[in-house]
Amino acid sequence: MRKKTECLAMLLAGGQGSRLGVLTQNIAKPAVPYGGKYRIIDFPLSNCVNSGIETVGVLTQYEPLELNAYIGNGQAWDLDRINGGVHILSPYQQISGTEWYKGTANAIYQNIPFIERYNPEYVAVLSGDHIYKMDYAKMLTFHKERSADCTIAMLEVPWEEASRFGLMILNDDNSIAEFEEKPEKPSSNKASMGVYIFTWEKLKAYLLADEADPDSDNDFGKNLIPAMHQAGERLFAYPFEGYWKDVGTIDSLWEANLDLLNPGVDLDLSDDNWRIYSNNPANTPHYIGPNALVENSMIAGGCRVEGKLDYSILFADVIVEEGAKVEYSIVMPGTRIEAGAVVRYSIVAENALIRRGAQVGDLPENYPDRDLWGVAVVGDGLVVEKNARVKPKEMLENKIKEGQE
Amino acid sequence: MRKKTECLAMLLAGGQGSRLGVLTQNIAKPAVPYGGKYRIIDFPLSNCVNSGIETVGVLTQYEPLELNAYIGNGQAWDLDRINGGVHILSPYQQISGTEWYKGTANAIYQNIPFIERYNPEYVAVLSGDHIYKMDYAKMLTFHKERSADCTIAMLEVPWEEASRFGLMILNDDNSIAEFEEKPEKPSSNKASMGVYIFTWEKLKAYLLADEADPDSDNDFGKNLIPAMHQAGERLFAYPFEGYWKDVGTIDSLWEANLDLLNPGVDLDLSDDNWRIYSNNPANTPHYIGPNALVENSMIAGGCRVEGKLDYSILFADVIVEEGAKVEYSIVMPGTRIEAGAVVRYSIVAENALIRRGAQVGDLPENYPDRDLWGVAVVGDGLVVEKNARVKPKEMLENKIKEGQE
Amino acid sequence: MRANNVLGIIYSNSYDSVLPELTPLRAMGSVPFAGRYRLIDFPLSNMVNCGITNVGVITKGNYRSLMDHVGSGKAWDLSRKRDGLFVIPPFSDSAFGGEQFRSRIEALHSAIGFIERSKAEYVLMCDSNVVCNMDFGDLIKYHSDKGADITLVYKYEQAPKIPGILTFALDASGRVSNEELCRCGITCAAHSLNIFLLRKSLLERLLNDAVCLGYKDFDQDIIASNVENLKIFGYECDSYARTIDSLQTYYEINMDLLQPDQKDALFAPDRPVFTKVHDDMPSVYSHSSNVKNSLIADGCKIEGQVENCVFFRRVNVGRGAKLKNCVIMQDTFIGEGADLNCVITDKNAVIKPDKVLSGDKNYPFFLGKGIVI
Amino acid sequence: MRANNVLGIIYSNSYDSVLPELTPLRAMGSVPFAGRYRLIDFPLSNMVNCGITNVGVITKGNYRSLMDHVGSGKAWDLSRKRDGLFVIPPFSDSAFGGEQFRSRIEALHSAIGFIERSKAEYVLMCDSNVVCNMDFGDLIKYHSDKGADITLVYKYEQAPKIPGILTFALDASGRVSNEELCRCGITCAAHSLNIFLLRKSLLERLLNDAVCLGYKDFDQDIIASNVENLKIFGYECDSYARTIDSLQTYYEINMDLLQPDQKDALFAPDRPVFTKVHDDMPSVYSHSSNVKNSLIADGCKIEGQVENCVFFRRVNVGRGAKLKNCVIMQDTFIGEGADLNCVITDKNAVIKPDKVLSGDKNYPFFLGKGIVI
Repeated sequence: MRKKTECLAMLLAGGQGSRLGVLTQNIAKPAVPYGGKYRIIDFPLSNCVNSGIETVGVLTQYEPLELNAYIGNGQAWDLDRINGGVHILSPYQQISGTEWYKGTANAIYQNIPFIERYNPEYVAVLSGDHIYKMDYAKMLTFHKERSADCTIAMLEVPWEEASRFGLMILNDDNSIAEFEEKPEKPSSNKASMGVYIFTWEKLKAYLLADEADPDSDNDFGKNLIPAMHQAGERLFAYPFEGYWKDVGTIDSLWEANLDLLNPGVDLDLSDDNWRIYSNNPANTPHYIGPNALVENSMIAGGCRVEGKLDYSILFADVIVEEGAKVEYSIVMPGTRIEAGAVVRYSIVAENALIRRGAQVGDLPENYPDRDLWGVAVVGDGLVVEKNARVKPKEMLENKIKEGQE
Repeated sequence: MRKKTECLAMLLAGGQGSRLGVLTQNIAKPAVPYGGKYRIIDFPLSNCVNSGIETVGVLTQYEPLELNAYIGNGQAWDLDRINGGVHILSPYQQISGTEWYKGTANAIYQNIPFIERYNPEYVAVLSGDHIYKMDYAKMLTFHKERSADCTIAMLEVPWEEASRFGLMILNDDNSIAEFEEKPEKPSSNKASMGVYIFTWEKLKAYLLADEADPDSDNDFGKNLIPAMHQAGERLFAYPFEGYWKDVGTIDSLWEANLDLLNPGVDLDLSDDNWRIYSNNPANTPHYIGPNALVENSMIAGGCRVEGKLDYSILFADVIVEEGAKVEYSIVMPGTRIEAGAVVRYSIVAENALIRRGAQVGDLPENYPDRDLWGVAVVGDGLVVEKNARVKPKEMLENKIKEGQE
Repeated sequence: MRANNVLGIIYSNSYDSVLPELTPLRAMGSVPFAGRYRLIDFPLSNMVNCGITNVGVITKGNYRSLMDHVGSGKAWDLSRKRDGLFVIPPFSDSAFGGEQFRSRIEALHSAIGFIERSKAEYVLMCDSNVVCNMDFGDLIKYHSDKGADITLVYKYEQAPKIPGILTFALDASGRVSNEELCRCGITCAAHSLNIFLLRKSLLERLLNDAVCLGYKDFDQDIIASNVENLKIFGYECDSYARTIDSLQTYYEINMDLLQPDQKDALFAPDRPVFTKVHDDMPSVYSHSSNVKNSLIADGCKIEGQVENCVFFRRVNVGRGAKLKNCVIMQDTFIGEGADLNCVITDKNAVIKPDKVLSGDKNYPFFLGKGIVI
Repeated sequence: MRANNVLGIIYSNSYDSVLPELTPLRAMGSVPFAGRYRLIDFPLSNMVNCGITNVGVITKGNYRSLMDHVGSGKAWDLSRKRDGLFVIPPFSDSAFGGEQFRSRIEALHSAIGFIERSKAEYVLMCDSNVVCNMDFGDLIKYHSDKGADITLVYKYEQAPKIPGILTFALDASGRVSNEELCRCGITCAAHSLNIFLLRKSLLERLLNDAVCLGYKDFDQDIIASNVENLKIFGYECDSYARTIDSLQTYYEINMDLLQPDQKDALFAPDRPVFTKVHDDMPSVYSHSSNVKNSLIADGCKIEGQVENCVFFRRVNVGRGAKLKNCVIMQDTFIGEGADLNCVITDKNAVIKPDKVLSGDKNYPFFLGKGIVI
């Protein structure tokens, strides 16, 4: 007989993340690199293991190869457990037929047998595209103390941004009075973080009901949680304070990275009591050359920096040659920036090659019409030829021709 | 840069195994229990690890839950590797669209990116429903010595059974002259064991060609290998000697189990140099009661035997109460056989309950018309009520009513 | 407190001296027991089952077979990046003049670095010669409910014949009371199972004091002498617990497991006992076998008669051999026609055909490791 | 022969005595090196990269930090059910009167049980004080092509200043020739890197003979005296290999890695050097930092000036501090305005603000573990 698991987590990693364009052409969004050595999924996974949740299902049906390879047997997050551990759950065939995940709720529905194997009392449902450090164990205690059926993690956002979020209006006891989905005129600034804890018995009943409803989109936010609310179940909001960022767009991904260089931002990745784990290849300490100039930057292992670096983040094994300049940019693993190339306000994906004299991105001050300016992106494995130019806001998907001197 | 892998294995575990009826209602065929503590997939997996192949893809799209849980992180087979190890590969969505595995060749085709991650020189393609011990390393040496493009493991079968197999007609140098698929009048008794080694470069080319052919069924035996043969590639047969059994039917599964009790059968599971690994729960030594009578049998951990046992195999945690009788039968984990129940010539699946006085199966000698006789099967979790009867050849799928005294 | 807030400490060499037959080449913790286990499996599984994820195993000498058995801790799911299982080898501790530790205080002090590094708030200590299956979660709750400084687990019954075992009286609240504290070991008494739970900071303080003051005896100098200063509570173990104090009790406890109620009590289904997996095939019984009232591990091949026996892995019993009341350890080979009664064999023993060996139930015959007779 | 047919043996305590500054609390194998490594990572990775899956690490004393570092062997993918990594603790070996082993022969003999249990046909032995990255696959092939009994790896250059290091001459075929065998250690010579490959059965025989005859010196009594009887071949290491024979060479070898060609030779991309993963964040450079020609591991925070330095994990350099030609080990804290030249700090050292420390390139200043200055 399998022992009861108090709480397991289901991580919704399915999204193609199309707003990230070339960065998610071949990889699922949770596998997008972040912060010099991490990938987005490191945050929810590390949060789980640090919170004592040792059974995690990762739900994905889109390009799981890279994600699979990255997660491997879970060892990097201490999730290579004999019972539990991390499991990637793709759709499969049953005698009764087969289907792809129709929505977030359906994805969980299809994996009810997986969940039941572990006989959990509570299930945490997490989304896989946020950067934050959070102790789910505290949220679970909150959930249990209130005998809640569903607890939603909640963050107070600036009023001017509130309309971009799913909002909650609360009663005095933190129970949820009303939901507002991205309203034009928000009457609350309490946003849902996409982190839920459910009492499993209740969740299961609503998953079955939701699946039986042919009109449902099988989505947590749109269907299942409103249904619970309507039926008068005990829904509570758990207040969270701290850094939390959705990295669903190029701009927010770029910002979230540079946040790490801002001492005023409350996201400490060096906290030994809440380590963020990641799966990294064997690489050496990085090397800073005799004529390099490095300021306000973060550099991962295996890099060789001989040029100038300012307000930038280099992932593993990046080479910045002498005379190259990288500013306000994110450079993902294995990319090489040749002498004389200039990379500014850009995200350069993995294994790209920026050749001599090329210019990627530009300063915002050169664009009086700010609508024309934005972060430039170079897709993975691409070559930006000699003296070629990648304009601000451009998203390079194919090889670019050699430019004019 | 990832190191080159000499040889990786792709295990075709996709089959629903419908000829095994209730035994594969909820589990994929490779997860069917065998031999007291094993499951069918333990054999190819153990063969791989004993042969030095440490990267194995298990291809499945049918009910992978049990298989997933059984394989876990691969630790039981020493396949919880940082690079490589065992990976369950289900179909997934790509930008270009999505599809289920259409055939054996298509299943490999869809996982070309997985294979290429490991940069192998050779790929072994194994089927997941045979019981045998085989050193694939020797077969690989054979393959390399002959600079073969494809090597097929081959077994000489009795002539009278040859027509049930895919056969090969060989030249003197063991190269393959001709294939015969289950011919009525076989001109060879050299059968394919469903174990292939391909030079990856060649296999990849033929996979791409096969996929491009709209008329192909995308099957190894029907399409891809004949295509290689026609094109004049170097196809060889690797002669294997030893025990090899397809366990695709109830009768062959029953026989293959009882083969373990036959000292004349060449299948030694106690060989320390070729261990068959399996994933087993923590259970105690089994207990034989003061009035038990046990002969010619095999008993796994956690069992309690107080009744009579002859020519039978008990899996883990089976209880045979005092006064119960089990003969020529296979009893899978967690099943309980109450006092006075008689189980003969049967396969009883996991967690079944055979109540007092019930009779499952019967002796062949009681059936002068042998067509009416056969192995009885009780599906998993079922209860055979007091004094009820499961007739020979019957396959019990639902609860059975209480019988008359 | 959450159990992962508790650091487990196991003495692998506890009372090696009471079982000299089985411990010349191994620590108490790696003594084989009950067909497929080693003694350390019991405290380890108890800890893991209540959610403890950080365990230190303190060793002294002869711990190679112990290291071999526990390996990386995978079998107990304690192979972890953070926390997990650590074997703490002896260390030349300058506090004791460079010699290896002799007493429990010295042993703990030698592991003080490991203890200090742990982020746990509490420490739970166990010995290896106590075979028990108990819910440490209940113990932890008891400790916290009582507001105890130290909780020690006891059994009320005849105390084992171990020199210096702690016996004591308790007041109505369960607190160990000063006046009746005594050290006897003959009649029924509340005697310590040497399972202690206390705050890590308290342990560190007590240890440092003890070392400064030259204390040697944990029971006397730390527990007994602090009965008034500290709130020391007793927690009665109401589940299976037996203490091995001699080869004789070792034999008896093995034999008692042939009683289904004893076996079910030790191997409680909701608190499984984990051990290293060996991938032996299931045991095989031939036509000529006749086995009654016995516990048989995997990998045995039985062609003879067996009654009231405990068999470890891969025991081979030839045709016509007769075994009664025996504990036969792994890879023992019993030749055809041999006749054994009340015999304990250590690993890899070989009994040649037709040999007759007989001990007594009160004084079993012991055959050492690898002996060919 | 397939590499998984080779058993690896690493001496973790090889020549501890030549590096007394760094080995009072650790074995040679766990001496930190090159920013994120320990010396044992190099022989271990070499073995793993050529496909060896069974490695025994022979230990003597002070091996807790070594056990902590290698753990279950996961970092080298050597955490296995079968084979994998084994730390072999010292064992009171009766052949040496119960004392811990002193010589290489005694060390090997003390691990003889481990060696005998292995199913490998060959044994490859390495020391921990040799920093090298070589393809043992080529060595194995050479051994087999030559039909050698023993192959030893050598470098032709100035021999390290290690007492008793073996230097020798080779004949045209590569065989170690008798007459020119000598023990010097001053001028350029073919000197042994103490990497030996031989058949396991031969090693077992040589060891048993050596113990019977009371031999103590592996090089002299086993290698040198068998030059005629056995086919002993030398294999020249043409890849990176440096032997640590003093704190001075330790410093030099670290510093040499600031030359990109040296670093690229040691960290050959197709033979990665694996080490325990620590999950530190990438290093952060502030506005006021100025770093030149340095090797910086993860987790550092740099606000000062750094030139020609090797930094281990989590080094903290305050504003205005100046470091030149230093090797700074993990968790060292350099206060604001401190000025260091040619300094080696062991772990957890603290340099208070404005302190000035200066050694010489030929005689670096060494600051012990945890020293606050």
